[in-house]
Formats: sequence, structure tokens, C-alpha cells
Amino acid sequence: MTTPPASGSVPAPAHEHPPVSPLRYFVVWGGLLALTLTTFGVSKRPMSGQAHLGAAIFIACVKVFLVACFFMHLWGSEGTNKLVFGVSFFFVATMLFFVLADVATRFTLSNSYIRPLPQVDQSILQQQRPLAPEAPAK
Amino acid sequence: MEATSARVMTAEGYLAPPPTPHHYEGNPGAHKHAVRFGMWLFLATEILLFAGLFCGYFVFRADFPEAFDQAARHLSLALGTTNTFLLLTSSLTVALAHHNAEHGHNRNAFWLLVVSIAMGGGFLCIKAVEYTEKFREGALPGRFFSFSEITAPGGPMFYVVYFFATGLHALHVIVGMSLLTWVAVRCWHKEFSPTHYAPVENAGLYWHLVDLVWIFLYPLLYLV
Amino acid sequence: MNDLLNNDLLRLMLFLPEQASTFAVSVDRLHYFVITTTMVASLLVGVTAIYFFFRYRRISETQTTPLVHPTVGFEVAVVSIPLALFLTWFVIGFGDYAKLANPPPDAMDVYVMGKQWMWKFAYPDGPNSVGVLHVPANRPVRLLLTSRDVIHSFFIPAFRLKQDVLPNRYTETWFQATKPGRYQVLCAEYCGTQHSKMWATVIVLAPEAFDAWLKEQQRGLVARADILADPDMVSIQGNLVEQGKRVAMDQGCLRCHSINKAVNDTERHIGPTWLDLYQRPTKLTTGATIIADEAYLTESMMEPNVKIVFGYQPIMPSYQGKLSGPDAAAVVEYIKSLRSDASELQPVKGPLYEQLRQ
Amino acid sequence: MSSSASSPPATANSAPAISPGHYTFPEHHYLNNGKTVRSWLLTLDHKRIALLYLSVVLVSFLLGGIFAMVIRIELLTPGPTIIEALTYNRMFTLHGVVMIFLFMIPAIPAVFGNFFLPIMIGAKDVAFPRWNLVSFYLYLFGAILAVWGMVNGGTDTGWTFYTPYSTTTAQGVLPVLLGVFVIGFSSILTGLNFIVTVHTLRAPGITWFKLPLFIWAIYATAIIQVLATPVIGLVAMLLSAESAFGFGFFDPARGGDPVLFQHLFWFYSHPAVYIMVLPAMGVISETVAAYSRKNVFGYGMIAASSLGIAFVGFFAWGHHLFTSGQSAFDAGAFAVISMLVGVFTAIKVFNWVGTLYKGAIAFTAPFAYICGFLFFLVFGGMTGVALATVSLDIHWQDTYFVIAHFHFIMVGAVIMGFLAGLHYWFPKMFGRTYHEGWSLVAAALIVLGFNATFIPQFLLGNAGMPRRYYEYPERFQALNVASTAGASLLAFGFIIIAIYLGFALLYGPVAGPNPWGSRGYEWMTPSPPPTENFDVTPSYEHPPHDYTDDAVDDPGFAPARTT
Repeated sequence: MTTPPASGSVPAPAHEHPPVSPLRYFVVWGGLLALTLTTFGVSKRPMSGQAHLGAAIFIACVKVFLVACFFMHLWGSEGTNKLVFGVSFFFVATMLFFVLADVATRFTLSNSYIRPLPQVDQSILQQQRPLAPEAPAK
Repeated sequence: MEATSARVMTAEGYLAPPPTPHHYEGNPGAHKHAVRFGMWLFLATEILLFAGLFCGYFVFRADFPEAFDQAARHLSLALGTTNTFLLLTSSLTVALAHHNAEHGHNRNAFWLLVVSIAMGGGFLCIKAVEYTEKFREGALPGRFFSFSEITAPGGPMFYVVYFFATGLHALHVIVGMSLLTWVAVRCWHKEFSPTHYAPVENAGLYWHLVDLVWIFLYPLLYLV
Repeated sequence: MNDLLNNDLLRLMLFLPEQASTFAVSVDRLHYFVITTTMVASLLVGVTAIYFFFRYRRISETQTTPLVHPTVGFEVAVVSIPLALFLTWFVIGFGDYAKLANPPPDAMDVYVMGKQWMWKFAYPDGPNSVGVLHVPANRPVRLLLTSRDVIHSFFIPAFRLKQDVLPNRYTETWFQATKPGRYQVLCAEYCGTQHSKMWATVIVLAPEAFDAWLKEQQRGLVARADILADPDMVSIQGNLVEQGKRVAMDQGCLRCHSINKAVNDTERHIGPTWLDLYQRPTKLTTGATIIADEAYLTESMMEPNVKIVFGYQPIMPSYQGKLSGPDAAAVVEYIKSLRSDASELQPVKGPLYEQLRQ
Repeated sequence: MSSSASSPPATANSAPAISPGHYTFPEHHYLNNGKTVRSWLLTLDHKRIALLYLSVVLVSFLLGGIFAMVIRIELLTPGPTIIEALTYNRMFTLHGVVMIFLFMIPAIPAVFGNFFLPIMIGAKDVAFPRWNLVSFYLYLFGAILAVWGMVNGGTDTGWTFYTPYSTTTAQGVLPVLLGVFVIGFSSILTGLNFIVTVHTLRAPGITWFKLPLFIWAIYATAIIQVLATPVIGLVAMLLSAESAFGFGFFDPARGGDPVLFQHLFWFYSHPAVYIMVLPAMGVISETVAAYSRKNVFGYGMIAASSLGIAFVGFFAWGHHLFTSGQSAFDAGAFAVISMLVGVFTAIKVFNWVGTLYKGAIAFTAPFAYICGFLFFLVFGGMTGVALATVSLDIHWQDTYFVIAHFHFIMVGAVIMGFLAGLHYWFPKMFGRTYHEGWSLVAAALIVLGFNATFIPQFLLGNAGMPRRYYEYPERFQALNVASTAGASLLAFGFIIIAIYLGFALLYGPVAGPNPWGSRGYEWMTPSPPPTENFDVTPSYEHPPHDYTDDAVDDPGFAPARTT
């Protein structure tokens, strides 16, 4: 269970960021461009579909972390903002996890709608049950 | 926010900050925290709004892998990457604008915001080019799909996800640009000062969020 | 404890229908356990509240009360007892559900098709029927369910069985009936105005009676188009006509040849209609009239431009090499079965939406 | 000295005697601070916005109740009784949407949350007063659009809009979805407002662990409102796109997946049921402590379990999909998590009963609703956990058992909580008290009528009567007739409440600042409170509901009324 948010009592008035030099923004910007080029390069290398997906998502997460922490000043801001950002991504992850787990572990024939309705793939049925001999070969 | 004209120009070349609202007086820091915290909560709702779309993307990608591969190859990579570059750079300029506004340099902030809005406009133009190209090709979602080059079943499903996700994102870009324009006008009137820069910060946060969503959309739709 | 759980008193008190399947027996056993614990818990809470109410009723308006905080033991008990209770329910419940989700391999398959406001059943190599499902007792029966239009739900209260029926997708469930008899099937997912009338009946026969019934049903099948045959029914590989129909759809013959009466004579398809074509005298472009028999039908499939029916263009592609022998024969069988007088098939109207493969 | 609890006349130790004329009505307060219609319609005062919400919410409740009565009358006979199939299908859709989106979700958070959140934490107003007014007008516009859409468009899909029926049916579904989308925005804004208010506007002296439990409940509800509502916004957009342009997101013929719709829909709708029940639990925590003059037993546990329900409630949506083609793995995972939510509710119930221990309990109408609430929450909650047991759910899904379960929680728990809150805070909101005798009669009628309506529906569910049935097999008629009889009793109870509360609004005896002698923080201001909530900001040494010896004569609270 979540404990009450970390911010405790009201923060000190006139909360000022530590003096931030514009240089930091350019460094972060450079990092983001570099990451975009890497994800572009990675997508060109021959890998399995899943690996491509995993790499792309990982690089995207790193970029999101950079933008959120420095451009959106999440790094120095109050705990509650960080908590809100973290919890919303956690809920997105749970929604994706459960829905994709459902699609992945469904009844084998149930994803058969990518094949038109009339033809039930007899091979799947045969795996599970020997058909009566007189059924003509498909 | 009272009308800017009612407020007097201070020595440092920007307007006096507006008084803290009546139910916050005695604690301006709490009001500043409240405004920023409120904006972050709103950003959480935007993140969850797009979560449903990503859910749809992954489900249909699991159901129609070949169709998604073929369709992804038909998207023009050049336009997608330039769009990513545009949004990232506009995020930079918005961050710089916020930095300048925080130090009271209203005119610098104004020009930086103008550049960001221009880049947003560029993004939308590129998107428009891509859309017209797809309308001509017939690569449209649902029953309007008549794109011959995609033979795998579920071809239209990619374009359902593509058009809905990029369409909703483009809508958010438009809202973001209008927010930035509204804040740019107030920059022109030299309204912001070290103690009063919340509007620039919130418009910046919204723009960065729109950039975040595109950071996820770009690899998933164009690269993978 | 065991006889209390199995006798009928609790079942009648809870208005439960009779237990006619193995799954029903185990579900009801868990049901009695859950309902009794719920009753006991709510009674306990109610009685303690009423007792506290009388014992600590207010004496005066400004009465002060001590500051009472729960001991750690109370907090642990209040978390662990309900959690233990609910997890036991979960373990028993999910155990039964796991058995339901994995049908035994020797189960007999039956295809169930839900269609707006009726249930159709089809045996893989036997008859199909509307609204009535014959099943053997004491033998596992696996249902492969699908729907023609919207989501329905196949619900047999007596078997404690329910499974949603999704269009364009198969869902699976199974049961093993224990008592012969007639049990009502209801649709449990809202599907339109007649949702409350979408009923069917499951007739459980003794195993031998069922085998006899099935043999009798299959005997007459190939001889005549089964009056209830539904062309878009799930594939019946035993039936040649069906296979012909499927091949014709796949090869795209039906795009040019229509199989039902032309709505009005002026509306002509690209190719001649197949309805009542077999044994019909047809005039050719050369002026000669021939009888459209099997030879002509097979020949015009392989070399279409040799004999062209008067008034049609020679644009039919040749199927030489594309159609194997048995497939061609099946198509001919199918054309032979298309007699407007013989088949009482409902007019073949496609599903409410276009098929996936344009 | 014992006196029967149910006798209405006031005796020494039953209901606190509220003698008329003991107090004078304060001359300036939020009600008469500006008499013009414009001052009411464009108000920024959270208390007035709460009253605006209260009026629209009560009208929605009346509408929903009428639709419910029509359904119950129609089900008197197995065949057609008063309306034909299509109208019946529209009726249960109207009943569902109006009750859930227009009454249950906004009722307690928007009315009592708006009114008492700032007062209870010693603030002058909510964090963003203007957004609060925008939220009300979004709700009003969304409500009108939804009701007009359903009546004019003839939507008959039920409040769940399952595809592909909802997108391929001839009945118009577009305006209802836009209405729901707009109401979703209003819910997000209210939730956002409350979270920021609790974080930034607490009066000095009120730490996180001195917050009244009602605030904890509203805070947890606000978290759900903010994080879950966007998903229904997206679902409404997707459904509109699909029914208007045939996008094929959820349409299986075009490759879409109807089960994906159910996942996205229930990802919002299950937390939504916690949006409805958590505020009612907050009201009960307050009223139990007030009417038994005792500190809440296990304050930390109740607060933590509110947050627990809000957090875990997000992972339990799959128990609505057990029979809908979901995989066995997901069914198991969702079932286990649903059990956790059941445990949090059990913690709360045991702590409320613990609060009665060593208390000084006065039997009043709100307390009757608390007793009803406790029993129905235990019974409804445990049948809910039974429904989450996968194998039982196979039989119960989509039958009247499910309808009985969620009405036990929605009518039994939430509306009882709403009535308890309405009666408990009526003096504070309007400055007058209601007639004690009639309120007890109405409470008895409502508890009795509720039991007679929904216990038969549990049995109907067991017997296997599916939900949304216009015509049903003969064997279910007896129970349906019993249920309809109960429903009319319930309706009659609500009418009596409307009468005596309406009467008390204008002619009720003047209630002093603290008629119940309660030690909740909201009783520190005069009733009805001034626009700025407090003439002088009170000091908060004692935690809320502290009735020990030194706390009772805390200067912040006016003395309890005596005969």
C-alpha cells in the first residue's frame, strides 16, 4: 500500500530552482539527438522482431527519462510530481502487461480470425483429437 | 491573471507579479507548488489517454505481424525522422524560453517561443504531407482501405492505429502551439519575472509531454 | 459436513437449478461453503454492532469516551483472517476453473454458432440443427463456439456453464452431463431486441441412445441437402457439397456466377447463374443448344472458351492446374445441389459486415 | 432507563433532543452572500458549487429512479407487460447511464467533497476555484447531452456499450459517448482540484495524520478519478470513430478485437466503482465516530486501506471478463488481486464496528443508515469476492446475481452513505434540522424496501435468470414480483425523505453550529458557514473526533445542544 506522499507539510515558500545554466539544456538536447540516431541505427541491424521492439522501447524510455528530468525540471521538483509521473507510467505498464498476457495466452484457435471463418484449421483440431477415419483428406 | 495593463512596470524591465489568490495569501510558495502539481496531474491524464492507444498498437501488432511489417516499410522514414528532430529541437527552445522567462528576459523568451511554434507548424506540415500521400495511395483505416501493396491480412488495422495515434497527437500539437502562442504574447508584454513564470512553465510542460508521446510513437510506427 | 454440502436442502433454499453436470456438482459445493461463510460473517458483524449499540448507548449529550486504539494483534487478525478465507476460495475456485478451461482430449466436438437470436449446432461429421443440441450423458462434450454477428453468451444454468461467443473467433468450453433430460440454454450477453428470446434446449440422451440417434442422423445426410444446412455454417468436411461451396468461394467463381435467383432478369451477372443450371438446355454463341451435364461443366472449367453461353463474353479464366480433380468434382456437386425447388435454405445473405479478406 | 430504540419521541438517552428556537440564524453566510441568479450561476465559492451539483445530482437520481421503476413494473409478468422489447432495452440503458455517470460518480465527491473538503482542512476554498466552476458546467452539459442522446437516439446497448453490437446497431450511440466524454473531463477536474487542495491548502496544524477520514476517502477517490477517467475518454473517442467512420478498432470483421474493448472499458469502470464506494466509506467513518462520540478505531488502518483500495483497484478489472474469452492465466491473476481489494474492505468494516466499542451511541436516522450500510457492505462485499472466485463466476456472470451484488454495494452502501451524509451535514449546509420521527420512519422503509428488492434478485441469479431480459421463463416470476414490491417500498421511502427534507429546508428548527455535538473539524464554523468558511482560523490541537475528557471542552467547538 502506498504510504502518504513524501511531500509532508507544505514546501518552503518561493521554491527556486538551483541556478541552471542553459548549457545543460544543450547537452541534454545533444543526448536526445544521439539517442534518436542510435535507435534509427539499431532498427537497421538485422535482428528478430522482438529484439527490435525491445531495443526501440528501451531507447525511447531513456529519451523520456532525459526529457522528463531536465526539460521538465522533474529532477529538482517536489516529490509529489515525481510520484505522479512514476505512478502514471506504472499503471500504463500494468494495463499493457495484463492485456498482452491475455492476447498471448488465449485459447489457440481463438486467434484464428486472421483466417476467414469457414475454414477451421483441421490440423489444430487433429492435434488435439484424432478425427474419425472417413473424413476425406483436406 | 489580471489584465497585464493593470500592473505597473518594475525597474528591472518586467511587470510586477500578480497578487497571490485570496485563499493562498500568506503562502505564495504553496500557490506556485499547487499550480505546478496541478499541471503534473493533468499530464498524468494525458499519459493514460495515450496508454489505451499503445495497448491497441501492441494487440494488433501481435495479431497481424506481417501486415505491420509491410505497412511500416511503406511509411517514409525521412519525414518521420525530421519530425522527431523538429520536436526535440522545439523542446530545447521551449526549455530555453522557460529559462529566460525565469530570469525576466521576456524578449529572448518571446523569440525562442516563436521558433518553437514555427517548428510545431513544420511538424504539422510534414504530417499533412504524409496524410495526403496516404489518402492518394488509399492506405486508410477500416472500410476505406484500398492499398494494394499490403497483402497480409489485417492491413487496415495498422492504419487504424496509425491514423488515430498520430491524429490525436497532432491535435495535441495544435493545442500545445496555441498555448505557446498565448504565453508568447504575454512574453511580448514583458509579464514574466523571477517570481512569476508559471504560465511559461506549464505551457512548456505540456509541450514536452507532446514531445514525449512522439518519442514513443516514432520508433513504434516508423522503425520497428 | 459432506452430506450437508451435497443434500438438496441448501440447493432448494438458494433456488439453484438441478446439478446436471460434473462441473455443477463441484461449483455448488464451493457455493455452499462461500454462502455459509458470508452469512456467518455478516451475522457476526450485525450482532456485534447491535450488542455494542445496546451496551454502549448514549447516557448524556456531553458524555466523554476513552481514546481506544487497536492492538497490533487486532490489526494482524483483521488482515490475515479475511485474506486466508478469500485465498482458500480462490484456490478451490481456480482449481475447478482450470479443469473447465482444459477439456479432456477424448471429448466429442460440437460447433455452436450464435446468430442474432438463435443457436445453431453442428457435429463435425453429422447433422446440424437449430435450437436443439443432442449430447450423450457421462461423456465429455467439447463446444467450439463462435458467433455470426454480435457477442452472445452460451449459458446452461443446469450445467453451471457459460461461455461468451465472439464473432469471427472461436471460444472453447466443455461439460460432461450426468443426468439425461432436457435443459434450457439462454443467451446471457445483451445482443439486441430479441436477446431475451434467444433460447435453446440441450437434450441429454443415454450414451447408447445417443449413438443410435447420431447414426440415424448421419445416414440421410449426403443424400439430400440437410434442410437446415446453413451454407456459411462451420466447415463440414464430410459433405461434398459443402466442400464444393468452399472451393467455389475460394477460387472466386462466385464473383462472376450468382447462385440465387437473379432479382430481376435485367440484372445479369458476368457469367451465367448456377441456379438450376444442371441438366438445363443452354444455347451457345455458336447457336447450338446442349444439356449442361457434368462433362460440360468440368470442360468449361478447364477450357472455358470452347463452349460459351449465348450472350456472355469469353472472359472466364481457365482453372487448368489450379483446381485438383476432387475439387473440380466438388464444385460440380455443388452446382448440382443448387436447385431453387429443392433447397429450403434461407437466402444466403453474407454476414452483416464484409469478410476480412477483401 | 432502557427505551426502545425505534420509538421516535425524544427521550433522555435516545436521539439528542433538538429543541427549536435555541439558536438564532446567523445574519450573513454563504447562502445570502449575493442574491442574484448570476451570483449563483457564476459563483466561485466551493459551497455554492456544491449546492449546484446537489440540485442536478438529485434530479438525475429522480430520473434514474423513474427508469428503475418502469423496469421493475415491466418485469412483473414473464411476457410483455407495459412496454415492448425495444423500449425496455432503452430503459435499462437510460437507468444504467443516468444512475452511474450522472448520480453515483459525482454524488458524494462533488457534493459533500466540494462542500466539506476546504472546511475540514481549514482552507478558504479549493485550489482552483475557476476550474471547479468549469467542472460543474462540463458535468451539466455532458449530462444534458447524454440524456438527450439516449432519448433521441434510442440507445439500447446498456451502460457498457459492448462492441460489436454498439457500433453496428442502428440506434444512435454517438451523442451518448460524447456526453460521457465530457462528464469524464468534469470528473478529472474535480479529482485534480481535490488532490492539489489537500496537498497545498491544509491549515497549519493539520498534518497528514490529523486529516479527517472523509478527506482520506475523497483524496483516494480523486486519485482514481484522475488516473482512470482518461481511459474511458479514449474508449468514447474510439467508439465514436468506429461507429461513425467504421475504423474497425473493435470490429472483428475488420480485424479488431472486442475483448480489447472490454479490457479498456473495465480498466476505467472497475476503479469507477471504487470512485463511487470510497466517498461513502468516508462519510460512514465520520458519522460512526460522531454518533458514537468516540475516536475512530484504527485511524491509520482505515486511511491506509482507502489508499490501498484506490491503488489495488486498478489491477482487478479482469474479473468482469472471466467468461468473455479471456485466457485462463489472466483469469487467475485478476482473481487473486480482486481478493486483496476484498481484504481492504474487511479491514474497514471491522474498524468501524470497533469504533462502536466503548462509545456513547445515539440512535438517529443517520445511524440507522450506518447500520444498514455496515450489513449491506459486508454482505455485498463478500458476494463480490465470491463473484471474483472464478468457478462460481462462470455460473453467475451476466445473471441477476451480479445485479444484486452491485446494487447491494451501490444502493446498500453508497446511497445509504449519501443519505447518512445528507442527514448528518444537513444542519451544517442549510442551518436547519429535519423532523426526527419522520426520518426514522423513512430509514426503516428504505432498509426494509432495499432488502425486499435485492435479496430475491440474488436468488434469481442463482436460478439462472440472465440480466437485461425483457421476457423470462415462467419459473422466475414469483421472485420478480417480490422484487418489484420491494422496489416500490424503496421508492416510497425516498419520497418521504424528499418531503421532510424539503420541508425542513425552509421551516425546520434553527440548528446551532454543532447540533450533534460532534468533534469533526467541519463543526467548528457556524452553520451555515460564512463565505470564507471561518471567521477566525481555529487551532487544531486535538485530532478529529476526539471525545476524551480534555478534548470535549475544546473552545473551537460549540457545546452540544441540550433540551
